[in-house]
Amino acid sequence: MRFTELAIDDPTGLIFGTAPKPVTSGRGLTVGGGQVYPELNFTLPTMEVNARTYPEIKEIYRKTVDDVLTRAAALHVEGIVVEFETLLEMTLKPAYGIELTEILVEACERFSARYGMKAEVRLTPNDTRDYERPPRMRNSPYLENMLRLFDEGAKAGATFLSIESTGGKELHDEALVNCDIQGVVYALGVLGVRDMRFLWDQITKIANDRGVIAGGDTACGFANTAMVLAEKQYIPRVFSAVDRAASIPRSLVAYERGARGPDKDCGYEGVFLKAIAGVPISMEGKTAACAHASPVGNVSMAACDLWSNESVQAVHLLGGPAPVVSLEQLAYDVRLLNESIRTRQSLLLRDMLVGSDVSHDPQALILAPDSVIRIARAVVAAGDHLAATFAAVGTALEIIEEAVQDRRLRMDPREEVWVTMVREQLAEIPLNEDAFVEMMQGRIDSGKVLLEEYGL
Amino acid sequence: MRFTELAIDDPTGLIFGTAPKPVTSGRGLTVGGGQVYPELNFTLPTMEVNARTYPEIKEIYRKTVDDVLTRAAALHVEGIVVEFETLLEMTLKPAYGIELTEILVEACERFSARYGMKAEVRLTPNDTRDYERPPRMRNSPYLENMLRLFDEGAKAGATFLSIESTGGKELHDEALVNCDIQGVVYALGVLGVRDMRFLWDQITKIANDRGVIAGGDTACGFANTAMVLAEKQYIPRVFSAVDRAASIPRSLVAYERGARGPDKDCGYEGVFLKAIAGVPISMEGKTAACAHASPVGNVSMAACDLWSNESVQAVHLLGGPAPVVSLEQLAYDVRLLNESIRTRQSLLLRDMLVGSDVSHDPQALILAPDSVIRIARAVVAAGDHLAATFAAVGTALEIIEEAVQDRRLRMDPREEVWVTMVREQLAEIPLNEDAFVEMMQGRIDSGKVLLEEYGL
Amino acid sequence: MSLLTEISEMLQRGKAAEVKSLVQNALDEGTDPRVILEEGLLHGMGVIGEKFKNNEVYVPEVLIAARAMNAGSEILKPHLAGAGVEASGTVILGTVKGDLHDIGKNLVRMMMEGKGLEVIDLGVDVPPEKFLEAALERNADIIACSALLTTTMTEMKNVIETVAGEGHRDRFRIMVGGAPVTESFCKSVGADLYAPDASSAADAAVALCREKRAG
Amino acid sequence: MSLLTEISEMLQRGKAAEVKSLVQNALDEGTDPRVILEEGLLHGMGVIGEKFKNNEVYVPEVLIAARAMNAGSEILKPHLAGAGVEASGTVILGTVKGDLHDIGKNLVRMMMEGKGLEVIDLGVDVPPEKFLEAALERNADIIACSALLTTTMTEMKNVIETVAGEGHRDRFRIMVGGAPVTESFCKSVGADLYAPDASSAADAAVALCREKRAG
Ligand SMILES: [Zn+2]
Ligand SMILES: [Zn+2]
Ligand SMILES: [Zn+2]
Repeated sequence: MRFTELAIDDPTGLIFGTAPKPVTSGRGLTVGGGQVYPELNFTLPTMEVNARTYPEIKEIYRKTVDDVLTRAAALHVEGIVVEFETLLEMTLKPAYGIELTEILVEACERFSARYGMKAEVRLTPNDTRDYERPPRMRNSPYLENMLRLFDEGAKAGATFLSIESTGGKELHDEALVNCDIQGVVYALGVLGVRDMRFLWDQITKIANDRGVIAGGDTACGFANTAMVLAEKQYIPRVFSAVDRAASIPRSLVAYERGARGPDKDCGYEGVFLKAIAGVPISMEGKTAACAHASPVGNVSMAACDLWSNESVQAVHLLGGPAPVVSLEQLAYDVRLLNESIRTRQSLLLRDMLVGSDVSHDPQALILAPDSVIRIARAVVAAGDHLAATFAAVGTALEIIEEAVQDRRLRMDPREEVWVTMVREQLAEIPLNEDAFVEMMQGRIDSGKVLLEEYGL
Repeated sequence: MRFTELAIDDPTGLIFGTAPKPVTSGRGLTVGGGQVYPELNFTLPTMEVNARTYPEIKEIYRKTVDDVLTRAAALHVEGIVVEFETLLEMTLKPAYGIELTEILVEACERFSARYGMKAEVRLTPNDTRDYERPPRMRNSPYLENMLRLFDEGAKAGATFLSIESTGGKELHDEALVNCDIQGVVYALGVLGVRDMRFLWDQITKIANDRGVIAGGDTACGFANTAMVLAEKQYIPRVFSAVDRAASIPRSLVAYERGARGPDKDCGYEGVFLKAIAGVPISMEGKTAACAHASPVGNVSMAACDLWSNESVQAVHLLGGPAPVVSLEQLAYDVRLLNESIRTRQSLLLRDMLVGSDVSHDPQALILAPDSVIRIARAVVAAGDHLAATFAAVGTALEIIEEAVQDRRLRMDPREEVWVTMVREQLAEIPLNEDAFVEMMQGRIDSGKVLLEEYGL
Repeated sequence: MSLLTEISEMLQRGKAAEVKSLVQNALDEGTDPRVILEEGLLHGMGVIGEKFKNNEVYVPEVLIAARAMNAGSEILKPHLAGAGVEASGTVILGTVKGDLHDIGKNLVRMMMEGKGLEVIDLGVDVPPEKFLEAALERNADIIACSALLTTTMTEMKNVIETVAGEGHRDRFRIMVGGAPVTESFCKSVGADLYAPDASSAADAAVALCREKRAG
Repeated sequence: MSLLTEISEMLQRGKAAEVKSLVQNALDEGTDPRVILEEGLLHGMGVIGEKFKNNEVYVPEVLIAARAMNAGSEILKPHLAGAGVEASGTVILGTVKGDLHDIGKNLVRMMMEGKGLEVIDLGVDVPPEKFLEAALERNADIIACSALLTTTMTEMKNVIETVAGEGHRDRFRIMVGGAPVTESFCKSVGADLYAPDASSAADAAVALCREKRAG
């Protein structure tokens, strides 16, 4: 564990707009330096991506980014990040991803020059290694093109590099639907951590070579899958909450390996990373309802430095293109945050945002600044990533149990038995990686998980 | 003028969640009684409305309202208004509108019974008299079916009755694109006022007979058209701002004739009506970006009692049906407002909402509580509706001029000349209805406006 | 300043009376009516149209210029007819059936006229047959349909089907526009062109007419 | 409590070992294997499925019950084959090409098996031809396609076209599902049925098979 102390050790210091280690782009956009900015992501309407449709796709990107930045200028938005999260085909064929990056960068440059706006592109190639079962994390035939897109995209002018990497997901999916906390800890705290090290050494090298900024990685395929399953009432909310906690050490690895932030929007574990590593973070909540429902619509805003819509398809709504609608909503959200900073009332606003959500759901509760600092403290106090994952889950469970006891948290009675079950299963995990690997050996289906691809 | 004093005469008292005269529904939903609730409106995706498509339309309404209320229950929403704004064909053929009202009412009852949620329907027939040129406001062949829909919809269980009536619109459209303030004052302060009296006597009678609540009327076709034109840079923003002010006496007439609120969402003039008549109001802002862009995304929240998405088509987004997405966004907005009330910080939050917008646009500036009380005071001090319309425009202009002078308002230099022009044209209006009618006589195209339909 | 430049300038400032008398002066001086039209009136409207496109002037300023242009055209028209000059294209314009919105449509008309096109404005709530009838009668180049409602935009399909049903689809170019209309909607109903705003509608109409008359 | 009720109860509680031995007991007692299947195993899964539909139990509880059912089925299968009993329908299930999401699909399989259908799970990233091949080989009633991405849901159309292209469209019912799929998408690609969740997918599949085998 590189981080053994907290960058923010008092809940009061964990607040939107300010990070201990702000990041400044080439055009002068400072994230975490006292202001919040919107981060806007859009994707294609329902359509195939291939050589035949590609000319139309380029037009959609070109027009949409122009529409979005035009509206941003009209609303006097001073800084913005446009996230380009690629679709499979755009990473398989990096030429697509690179050219689309160029289109977005050109628009950002043009609007920055014309309106004095600071607009930057975040490039997020998807983790194509996951498009093969079982995935070969280190020897994937897809790895080369994925890294090429990072490299050439950075060359094309992308300012921030991010990914939602998937190491361990092949095991985690099954652990989730079985509410198997041992599987979760193994997938995130052993496999995920190992793969993050492997991958982020390469991404930070590319960023450094190209002079751009390594943004960070989210456990989207893990803890957000859990959140979606919990919203559908497929798994208990408490399980999703501890799954989020379990993702912290895994996502922290990017910063141990040289990433600087801003952490990507869909990682709600970003608040913990901000407390631990001091990096600025992008967050998403109610204004990302266009992409998914969530139980953390307001509390997720409490410590954001960028505020994002996650992703919206470029379809038409009554008010215009859906990405422009998202931009407008984000811009007003951000205006409110910045006005509270200007009038020195930001802590009050933060506490309202937090207070409005925490009693409704354990997933919201663990994102409250008090909880974040307490869990983060347990993480940095642990000796290694496995112990840290274990400690994060255990501390999250404690926080939830206390709140239920004090009647500060509404919890479905059906959930209670799961708190006990998770606690019991957790207690069986040996805090030694070798021993844990040994223990899990019999439960791993070698047709689904290739341990050697994690150096095991 | 029935109201000669302000119900709220101090800007501090103009705040979300509380109205001097709250309104309580049969199921016990109190609007303006200390809490804010969401108001959700959805409409069909792009499709024709006819006998062939009607079965599918019913299914869409049935399924969508269920999806929306399911999500509302999951988010612990305690009260909600579902607005049903009819499409032309549903008013022309009241049987459609009535049956769809029944579908919505049935869902509201079912969810209210199952979750202890208080869900109510607002029925808003569209003003079909406008579907004929020139419109015959009093002798329209469409009038009967429109009133029948009000009556039978109330019988079917709609709790609130509203409309966006259009008296004077046939003149106002042209006045807008010509930036003709005399035409605007005539359309709203003379024709609009006269038609509101004619129409609202009938609507309040229906509401009283059926034991339901007359909600109010918005100048949507007037001042929101102006706002849209201003956003497109077709007309100056300052013109749209004074057009909003000019709509106040016109929309006030509903309350003079017995309506009780909540005023309808898309009337941003609602804040003035709350100050004058003390009625609770629905407002819309950033979360209605799905329906239209606006320069008042946050300030419009400052005094809302219901918070609305205006309208969204029942299309599919990544996160699910767009109406459910809207509901989720509204629910979190409302949670924040109510949390500030719970912690007695609501005035602080209100001031942040206001402060975040007012320097950006004159249309936002005149919705700030200080401006609202000042303009409302000028309205109630005027002897009649024409004088009140005149006073509202004049006072709004003053407020804008002062703010520009004090550099509290960003204004495009192109706009300045229009402030002067409006002031000059305004000064020419005689404050006597007969004289004004006389003066405008020569400018009214009798092929477009039938004055006798306004009792002139 | 030359008389033609003066006409253009006065038109841009919306001075109808001045434009009228200047056009008369130019005719009296023997200037070719086509030159007065092109380098005076249309030049002035071109400048205003460009400014509008670039958000430098508002609609009321365009409207007042358009009225000045009409004043000048009144004087010029008999002379143009005599010189055998005809419009560069004819457009049938209207808001579709069931839809009574006309602010956007009126703007499109103005912009098109400012580009020298002849525009037959059928008004609002126009049934499909009426579009076709007028197009045949005026031997038009373009049928342009406007809609503001998501429930009426589907009427555009009916217009196209009516034109096609009578076997005239190849004869007219069909343009669509209005707030809810998109490029993909345009394609899906089989229209020829979608224009996102009034200025580009006018530009596109001119290009369509040129292309149609050439090919 | 009768043996059959006990099988159903133990299955609901996910007790695989108990279910296994109870099924054996029932066979030993000479109970008709069809009755054990219907009134023991399928009854228990039916209860669990209903509870899941009503949000009374979570997926892990359904999974554990399904495992218990499989344990019981293992014992029962040879006897059923002997009695000439066949499944009430056969479903070819898979996530479409380019899409590797399987959580939803696996749930659907479980729910369908719990209704007594035979499910051939082709896994993820399944090309159109493979769906058809399997359906022909197993003489299936239904082809059920899952997709989680807006870019891959269009693959469903390819599945339908492949089946139709080979002249087999009438032979199989085609179901579609997954987060981005809607009723109107289902119609637009010409599928027979859209199911919004795993439980209703299973119910619908049973009904489709019954209808197909009847008609
Ligand atoms: Zn994500
Ligand atoms: Zn409205
Ligand atoms: Zn509305």
